Parts: sequence; C-alpha cells; structure tokens
Amino acid sequence: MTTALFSIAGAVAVVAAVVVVTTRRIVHAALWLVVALGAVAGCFGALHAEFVALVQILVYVGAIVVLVLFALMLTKAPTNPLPALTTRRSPFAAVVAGVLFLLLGTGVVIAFGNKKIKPVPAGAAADVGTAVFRVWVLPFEVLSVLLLAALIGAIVLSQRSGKLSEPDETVSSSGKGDD
Amino acid sequence: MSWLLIALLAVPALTAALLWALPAGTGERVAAIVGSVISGLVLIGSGVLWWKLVRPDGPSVLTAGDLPRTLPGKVHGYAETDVSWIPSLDVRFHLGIDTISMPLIALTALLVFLCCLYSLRITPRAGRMRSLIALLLVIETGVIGTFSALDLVLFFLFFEVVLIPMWLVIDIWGDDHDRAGRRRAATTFVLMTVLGSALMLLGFLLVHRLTGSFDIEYLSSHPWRSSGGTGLKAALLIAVGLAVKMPLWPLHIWLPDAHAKAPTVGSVLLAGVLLKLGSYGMIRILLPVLPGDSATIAPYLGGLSTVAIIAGSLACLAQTDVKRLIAYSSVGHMGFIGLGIATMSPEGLTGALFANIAHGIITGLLFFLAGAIKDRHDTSDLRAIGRALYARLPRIGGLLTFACLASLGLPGLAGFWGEMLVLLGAYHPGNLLPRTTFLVFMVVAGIGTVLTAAYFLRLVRNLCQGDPAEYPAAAFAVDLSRIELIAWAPLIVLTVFLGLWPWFLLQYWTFL
Amino acid sequence: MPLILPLLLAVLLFCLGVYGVLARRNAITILMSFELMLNAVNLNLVAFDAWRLDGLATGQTLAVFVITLAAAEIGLGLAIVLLLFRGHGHVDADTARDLREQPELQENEL
Amino acid sequence: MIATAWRVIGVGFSLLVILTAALLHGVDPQQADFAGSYAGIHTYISFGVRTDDLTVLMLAVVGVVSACVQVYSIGYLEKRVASYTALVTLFTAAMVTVVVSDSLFLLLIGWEVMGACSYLLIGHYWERQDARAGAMKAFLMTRLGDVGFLFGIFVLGVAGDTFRISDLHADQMSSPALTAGTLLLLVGVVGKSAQVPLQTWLPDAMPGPSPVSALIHAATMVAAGVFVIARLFDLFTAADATLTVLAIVACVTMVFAALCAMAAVEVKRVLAWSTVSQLAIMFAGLSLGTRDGRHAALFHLLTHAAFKGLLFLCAGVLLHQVGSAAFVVLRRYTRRGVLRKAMPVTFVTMTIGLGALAGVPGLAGFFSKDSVVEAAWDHARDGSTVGWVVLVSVCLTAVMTAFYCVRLWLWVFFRTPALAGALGAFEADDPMADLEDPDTSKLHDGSWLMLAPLILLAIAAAGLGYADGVHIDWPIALVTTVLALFGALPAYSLWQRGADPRPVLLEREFGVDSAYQRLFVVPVQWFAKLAVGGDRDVIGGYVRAAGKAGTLASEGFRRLQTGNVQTYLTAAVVGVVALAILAGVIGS
Repeated sequence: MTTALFSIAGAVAVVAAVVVVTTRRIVHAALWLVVALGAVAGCFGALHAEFVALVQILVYVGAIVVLVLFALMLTKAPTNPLPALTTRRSPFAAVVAGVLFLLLGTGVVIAFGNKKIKPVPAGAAADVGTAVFRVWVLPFEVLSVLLLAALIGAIVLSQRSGKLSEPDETVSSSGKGDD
Repeated sequence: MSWLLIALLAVPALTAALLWALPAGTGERVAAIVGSVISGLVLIGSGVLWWKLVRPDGPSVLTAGDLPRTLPGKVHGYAETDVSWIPSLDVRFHLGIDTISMPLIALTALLVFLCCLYSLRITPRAGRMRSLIALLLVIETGVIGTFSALDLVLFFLFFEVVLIPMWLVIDIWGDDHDRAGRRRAATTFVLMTVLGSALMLLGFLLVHRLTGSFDIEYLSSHPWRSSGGTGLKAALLIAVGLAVKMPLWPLHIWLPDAHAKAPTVGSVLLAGVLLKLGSYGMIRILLPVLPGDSATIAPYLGGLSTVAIIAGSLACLAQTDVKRLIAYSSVGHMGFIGLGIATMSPEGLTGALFANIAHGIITGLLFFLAGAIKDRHDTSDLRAIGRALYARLPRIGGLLTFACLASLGLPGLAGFWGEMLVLLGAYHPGNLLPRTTFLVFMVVAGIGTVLTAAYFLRLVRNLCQGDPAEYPAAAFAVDLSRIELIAWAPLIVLTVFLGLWPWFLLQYWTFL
Repeated sequence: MPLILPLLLAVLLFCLGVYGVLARRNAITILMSFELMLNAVNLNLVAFDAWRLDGLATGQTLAVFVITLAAAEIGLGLAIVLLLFRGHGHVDADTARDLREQPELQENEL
Repeated sequence: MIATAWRVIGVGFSLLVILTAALLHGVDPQQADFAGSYAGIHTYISFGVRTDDLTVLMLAVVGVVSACVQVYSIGYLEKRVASYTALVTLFTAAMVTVVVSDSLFLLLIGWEVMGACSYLLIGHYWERQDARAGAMKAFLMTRLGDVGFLFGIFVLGVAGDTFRISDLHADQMSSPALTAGTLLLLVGVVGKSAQVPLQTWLPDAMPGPSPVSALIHAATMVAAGVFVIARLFDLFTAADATLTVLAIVACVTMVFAALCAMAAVEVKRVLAWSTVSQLAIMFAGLSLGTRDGRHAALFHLLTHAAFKGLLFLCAGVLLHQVGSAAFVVLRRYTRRGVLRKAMPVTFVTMTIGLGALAGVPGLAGFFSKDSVVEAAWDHARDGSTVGWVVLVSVCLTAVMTAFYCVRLWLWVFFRTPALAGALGAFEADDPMADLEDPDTSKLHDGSWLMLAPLILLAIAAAGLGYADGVHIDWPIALVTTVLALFGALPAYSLWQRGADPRPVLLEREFGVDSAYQRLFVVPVQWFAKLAVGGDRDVIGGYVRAAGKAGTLASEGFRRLQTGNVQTYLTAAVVGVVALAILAGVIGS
C-alpha cells in the first residue's frame, strides 16, 4: 500500500522535476516546482514522516515558491516561452548528470539493493518535537542564529543604496597604489 | 663557538634591521654613515679573524710538509660553531673558516666597506639610501655566511639570502634611463640564479642520500670516492647550480644585463663578490665531497670554461657599452677560474683561488671607474661618451688604463698570478684527468689572454685616447673626487701589492 | 517497501537538479534546481530514517533542518539575484562574467 | 713640479743603474732569492736576483742609454712630462728587472711590464690615430709572443723542477721537453724582438716619441729577446732544433728587414727596419751555438745600443726642429743645403751613427759585425750548414745595410748636384713641392741637453769597437769592407741621378701587414660579432623562450577563468565524477 502510494507520488515528482528543468516558460517552471515539492511531500507521507511532509508543504510550497514567484515578478520575468533558457552547454550538462545518475544509481543498488523498509508510524509531530528539543537542541539553536544571519544578509543585500559602489572604488584605487 | 665569526654575520644583519626600524628622515641621513662604520667594523673584525687564523702559533697555517697530499678543498676548520639546528632534517648550524674562505671573507668585507664609503657622497638617483645600505649589509651577511657555512643546507640558505637583496638593488636603484631593461635584467638574474640554486639543493639532497650527512667538514674527510650513478647526478646538479652563479658559458646570459643595469655599488658587489660564491662552492663542496665524479665532469667543465674565455673575450670586442664590456670580461675571467678548478691540480686550484681575489679587486675597481664615467656622462654607451678621456678626465682615464692592464693579466699586477697558475695547472692537471685535452685548453686559454688584451686595449683606445679637439671637455665633468680616491685607493694598492707579493696569499694554500 | 525505491528516486531528483544547475540560464531557475537537489537529500534522510529506526528520529530532524536551511538559502539567493538584476538588468547567469580574466591587466609580464 | 720631481727620479735612477753596474763589475757571479712560496704542493715560485758578466754588461748598457734618453727628453718633451718620465723610468726599471732576475717569473714580470710601458709610451701622442694603432699593435703582437714565452716557462720549469734560472740545466731535462720549451721561449723572443713573423709592430711603433724609440730599440724591449737567449744559452745550445729554427728566423728576418729598410721613406722607419735587421744579426750569432757566436752577438748588442740610440736621438732632433722625419719634408730643407749647416752637431753625430751601422771600418759596428761574421765563418768551417747560411745572410745584409745607410745619409743631408735644388725622386710624393722654400731661419741644433747625449753616444759608437780588445781578422775585414762598398756605390749613383727606385713589393713591406689584417683581425672581428649575436639570439633566445613559455602557459590557464560560475561548477562536477570513477577503479 505504502509502496504503491510512494511510487505514484515519486512518479509525479520525477515528471514534475523534469518539466521544471526543461520548460521554456519560467513561471511554469516555478509552478511545476510546486507540483514536484508537493509530490515529494507525498513521498514523505508514504514513509510515515508526516511532520516532515507538513513542514515541506508549509515551508517549501507555502513560503519558498511564493518567494520565487515574487522574485520572478521583481526581475520582470516574461511569461511567454523563451528560446534560450538553457545554455549551450546543456547537452554536456545532460551527459554529466546522466553519468552521475548511473554512478550514484549503481552505487545505491549495489549497496542497498535488497534492503527492506518496514514503515512504522513514528513521524508524528510529538516524536519529532521530542527528538528536536531533547537531542538536537544545540543544532536547533545554532540554526536559528543562522536564520537570523541569513535574514540580515538578505536585507543588506537587497538594500537599495549607493554604498555598494564605494568599496569597488577603494579596491581599484588601492590597486593603483602599488604601481 | 667563535663569537667573532658570528658577530661578523650578525652585526650587518642587525644593523640593516635597525636602519629599517629608524624613522625615515633620520634613516636617510645617517644610513651611509652607519653603513660605513659598521662595515668598517666588520672589515676590522675579519682582519682580526684572519690574524688569529694565520698567526705563527695559530691553528691553521699548514705548509706543504705538514700533512700528506689531501683532497683539494678539504676543510681545516677554525673558529667553528657547531650546534644542532633542525635535528629531524639532520641540519646543523655549522660555521667555520679556513685559509680558503678567509681571504674571500676579507674581500667581501672590504668591498662592502668601500661601497658604503663611496655611498657617503655618491648616491644613485633613486635615493632611498636607507634601504640601499641596509640591503648591502644583508648581502654582506649572506656572502660571509656562504663563505663560512660548513653545512650544505646552511650554505644553500646563505646562498639564497644574497639573491633577493641583489634583485632589489638592481630593480630599484638600477639604470635610470631604462626601467623595463633593468627590471628584465633583475628578473632574469633572480630567476636564473634561483633555478641554479634549486638544482644545487637537489644535488645536496642526493649527497645526503649517498653519505647520510650534510656536514661539509665530515664529508670532506669522508668523501664519496666511487664514481658514476647517483654520485654523478649529484655532482652534475651541484656543478650546474654553481655554474649558473659563476657563471659558466652558456649559463652566463644573466650576467651582462645584471651588471650593466645595476647601480655602481651593485655592480661592484655583484662582480666582486657574488660571482665568487659559485667558484668557492665548487672548490669547497664539489671537489672534496665528490672527487671521483668531479673528475668525470672536470673535462667538460674545463672545456666550457675555455669556451667562456674565448666567447667572453670575443663578445667584449664587439661591445659598445662600457659596463657591459666589463661584465663580459668577467665571463672570461671566471672562465679562467673554472678552468683552474677543472684541472683539479694544486696549481690550478691555487690559481683559481688567487684569481677569485684578484678578480674581485680589479673588477671592483673597473666597475667603480665605469660607474664614475657613467655618472659624469649620464650614459655608459661608448659612442655617446666619446673619446679622449685622457684630455677630459686625465686621472680617471689613467686609472682606467691601469685597471684594464691589471685585468688583462699584466705580470706584476694582481690579475697575472691567478691566470698563470691556472694555465700551469692545465699544463699538468690532476691524475685522473686527460692531459692532452687540458693542454689544448691551456693553449686556447692562452690565446684568450691575447683576446683579453685586445678588447681592453680597444676600450682604452676608444674611450681614453683620441683627439681632444673633437670631444671637448664638458664643463660639469670633474676629475677624480676625493671620496672616489679614498674608496678606490685600497683596490689600487692591493692590485699592485698582490701583483708584486703574491706570497701574501699563496703561502696559505700550500696544502692544496 | 524496498529501500531502493526512495533512494533511486532521490538519485533521479538529484541528477535532474544537477542538470538544471549546470544547464539553465536564468538564475532563478538555477535556484529552483537547487531546491530539487535539497529535496533529494531530504528524501534520502527520511528513507534511511525509516529504514534504521534509531528511535531518535535523526533523519526526520535533519530533514526539517535542511528545509530550514533551504529557506535561508533561497532568501539569500534571491537577494543576490535581485542585486544582479539591479546591476545588470538581467538575471542571466551565463552572461554575468564580471570575474573573468581581464585582458587589459596583462601589462606587467616578463 | 711633479714633472721636475719625476725627471730627477728618472735621471737619478738611470745613474743608479750605472753605479750598480760599476759596483758589480768584477764581482763573482752569485744569486739570491728574496721571496718565494709554494703554489700548491709541489711548485715553488720565488723571486731571485743574480749577477754575472751578462748582468753587468746589460746593466751598463741600460743605464747609459736610459740616462741619455732621460736627459735628452728634458729638452725634447714639452707636454705630459710627468707621466712620460714616470713611464720611461718604469720601463728602465722593468728592463733592469729582466736583467738581474734569477727567477723566470720575475723575468716575465719585467718582460711584460716593458710591453705595457712601450704600449703606453708609443701611445704617448694619443691624439694621433697612427700612434693609437701602433701602440695597440705593439702590445698585442708582443703579448701573443708572451703567451708562448709563458708556456715555455711552464715546460722548462716543470721539466727542470724549478723556476730558478741558475738551477735550470739542460742535462736534467728530457730532450723533447727541452726542445719544446726553448721553442716556446723563442716565440716570445720573436715577438719581443720583432723578428719574422711578428715583425710588423716595430715599424708601426714609430709614432711614439723619438727618445722612447731610442730606448726601445737600443737598450730595452727588443734587446731583451737577445738577452734572454744569451741568459739561457746553455739550454738553447742543448736544443739543436731550436737553434736551427732560430737561425732560419734570424736569416729570413735580417734580409727581409734590410729590404724593407731600403724602400722606407721616413728616417725613423728606416731605422726601425734596420733595428729588426741588426737584431737578427745578433740572433744569427746566437744561433751558431758557440761561445764565440754568443760573444759576438753580445758585442753587437753593445755597439748597436750605442749607435742605434744615437741615430734615434738624432732623428728626434730632426723631428723636433723640422716637425717631421719624412724624406719629402726633410728634402725641402736639404735642397738648399740648409739642414747640414743649421745642425752641424746632429749632422756629425748622425754621420758617425750611420757609419757605425753601415760598418765603416774603424767604427764600432764594423768590429762587432765582423766578429759575428768571424764566428759564423769558424762555425761554417767546422762543417755546419747553419754557419754557412748565417755567413751568407750576414754578408748579404751588410751590403743592403750599407745601401740604405748611404741612401738615408745622402738624401737627407745633401743636395743632389744633378737636380739643382729639386726634391728629386720624392717630388712626386710631395704636395707642397711647388711652394716657397720653408722658413729655415729658426732651424738650429737642439739645446745642449739634447746634444750632450748625442755626443756621448757618438763617442761610444765610434770607440766601443776597441773596448773588446782589437783583434782583426784581416781577410774578413777586407771582405766586409768591400761588401759595404758594394752596397754604398749603387746608393751613391742613384742619388746622384736623383732617382730612388722603390719596388712596390718592398714599399708595401711584402704585404705582410695587410695579410695579417685579412687573416687575423678581420676574422676575429667577425667572430666577435658572432659571439655577441650568438649570445643575444641563441643563448639569450633560450632564456627568453623559457620566459615566453611561462607567460604563454599562464595565458592559456587564464582563459579558463571565464567568469561563468556554471562552467566552474560543471568542471567541478565532472571532476567529482571522474574522481569517484577513479576511486572505484582503483578500489576494485
């Protein structure tokens, strides 16, 4: 039962992901990303990780994709299909990714080819919450500091000011100095 | 543990650090004075050390009868300091001198002292005397250290210490009119010599692999006698590395540019002292440590040296720049030294050692003179300077003629004895060497002396002589100033003294 | 359920992400591809957690952490993309080559 | 002030040399080392001095000639006196060193310092192109010989195991070493004494001041060659091959130089060639290898020093008063017969000198040349080919010597009766022949400082022949006198007809100089250009190529720096994949 569920969700995720990396319409890519992430959330659920699945939907689908869409809007991304959304290296990149897939796939098949999962319901919020606040407190707090830092960093970076051009000048003038 | 020798090394280096530590204004003013005083003290110190080394009841005056015929260049150390330094690498801080290295140390001290003295009044246009004097003192430390190091790695370290200051001296205070040229000269100099010393270090490592020691004193009494194989590779690497410094044809290409573009004091030290590091290394390390393999490569060394004599002289004949000409003459003279080393005979080695000193003195004087002429005319191009220097600058012209005669090996002046003994060494070279080959070298080198005479006379004819009516005296050109006379007088006196009284040095090398 | 199933899915998603990162021109789509890769990692974490059952919910916790990190990353990444857009008027990763070798700086060669 | 001091020192030194010679006269031969050291382990090098008859003789010659030259120079020279006098003194001192030395190396020092001094003195008038070139040529040619000399010292010193002259004995050396050593020494001697084939520097050294020429030709420099062979005579007599070579060189040289002198048109050049020729006569005497021959050679050296010194000083007076010693210029004065009357002392002393050179009976040259001929005749009678060759050559040379002496004497001092005041054969060469007569009112003999040495040397040139105790082999004396007449008569008859035929070959001095130019100087210059070009384009090319290769490599690697992050990332992923595959391959 879970296997079937997982397979369906996984197939959806793969198809959606393929569209994300190949479509010519950027906005479509962002929307297909929603599908892919949601399907992955489904996979989590099939693995009895319900809390993670919920967080996935909340954070990814709810926050991150919205942020991406905002960014697309701010950068005036066109909605019509673009002729050259991939670089000239894309065939080579495909080969690289393919080789990587073969490599990793062979690796996992050799390593874990005959292992079985016996899914048990251990993914409730209570369980994860206990683990987080009992075992993983310190990483959790560190992560919060990191989030704060990322917040400040994002604000500083997207600040609209002339300060950013100044260090550029000092660099070039100090470069002149040693001549 | 000899504090005097360590002081000779430490005092110039510390003074250099002190000069840089001084505030810029004060430093500029007192640099030359401090440099003169300190290098004068070093000169006195080296004199004292020499006296202690050779005094009648002293340790190291060996005469021919005192000990059986040993290997050339064997160390009979004195004033030794031997402490463990990097035990894991088997490197020791081992210093010591003997009668082979002592005259070279004294020569270094003398030339640095004269350069500092000269800088009291005559400064390069770039200014920055503080740094120049400090670099000269660092060079002094490095050179004296190389001459007194008795550990291969220590030798290499001091060898390298000299390079970077010299590079800066050429690059910063070099020829004012040719920035790109002096930079190129400095870069070529530093790259070629660094490449050479890298090869040399490789050779040292091979020696250590063969013998298990870096200690020159130990190695010279337990030499690697068999030949071929790794020993030959080591000998080749060391020889090539030192040959770059010497420089031996065809590795000499850095020399003319570096000498021609360097400031006067730089040229003097470069030619007078730095080139001797190579020849000293060959006598001190190559021959005593790897005698068998040295004998294998000696004919090639001799052959290249002979080519250097001829090629250097011929190149001089076609030069139009007085400093380049003198630089190329160094190639020829160092060829004689190389030939003397290659003979592996007592006479040849004595000759090479004597020629080392004589070349330092005479070429130092020549570069001082060339610098003086260049300063007065703002160019070193013979055609631009014009002729009839006898009429315009009679004293400098006369001294130039004197120095040229000394440099071409006129008997009675210092240049003769070295060349003569080298040729005598080539007449009967060491036991292991092919005599006929060396006879050919001797004859060719003899012809080289004639060519040497030819280019020096050409220089005198094109520079000193000539119709004064065509080349009127410039108003600003003053003849020999007092500071020049003071700075040059010791070199002139030594040239004559060593020419008439060669025993002053020869008596210390009778054990070779 | 065979363990290999989520693992292969993760590998597939990861490689698709790699392809997207290497081949896509628009900086925002590159960021999207990053998300795919991160999801692949999460899938791995959760799958191994379900397989090992260590009682500490390590995999799930780490997956939550990764999601958090992804949020921070996308925030910073999009800020950089906006900066790029402000400076260059486009978000084309292929043509943003400010750090390339500058031929006019080659004067002090030998 | 400095000049005066140097003059005092110079004259004083010369007198001191004479005094030393006087004091050493009759003292038993002895030698002493005063410094020395081993060079290396088995070569002992020392400085030592010695005295014997030869030393005393040479000291006396050197002292007298240099004293005359020094005194004469006081009147002769006006500018750059200090350096000149110092160099002449050094020159004399160097010759004295050669003479008293008992060490081959000390001898070499004196030998080459002389070369250097002659270089500087010949170039005394360095404003003049010919002086510069002549000085350089003199130094280089003698230096070329000196290299051989140095090698000769090596061979002899190593073979004899000593560099002390008094310890060198022929019987301790192997015959090949002896021959090789003496032959190499001979190379140096040939260079120093301007014998064939290194003869061309001496005539070209004539632009130097005349007193210097006198010093070089009479007592120092060129005589040093003769001295060295006389000093090492035992070694040379033991090496037959060397003596034969010496004889051939001497005979060729004496005839060659006499022929050149017959066609020279400048007083000093004639005298220079005659020096070469007369030196060859001395070498011929030495090459006989007999005691008589050596004695004759040294006797000739003595008389030659007197009359050649005299002749050069006379030429100096002419040069000083007239401004040139070329026949054309002198003829302008002579065609009115002025020269002889204005300079009576010069005329008389020069006549005596030329007479001595030509071998006029009664004068010094006559006796000394006869003694050479006599020694050669004795040797020839013993069945020696060398003796015959020398005999014939010396006789031939005597004829030619008389010819060029008479030619010089007549053309310089006498107007030709047949030409009624014309310049004679030299008219064609003279661009100023049609001009007014030169101003002769200021023409007079030099100051007494210049004339006194002339008179002293003239007395010597006339009287030295009797110093050796007069012994005359009448047949030989008769033959040489007749030979001299044979030479003198054609010269007289040519002069009387106003003709002076000069074959082109002789006037060009057999083209030796230009041949050397083509054979040696030009190739050396060519090689010099080659060496410079080779350094710049071949050796320097490798160095530059190495630098260029580094630059190019860095250029190439810089191109990888595209600025495109995706490219970097692709490369990184490829690298990771490659590494993973590699790890798998290695691990399995």
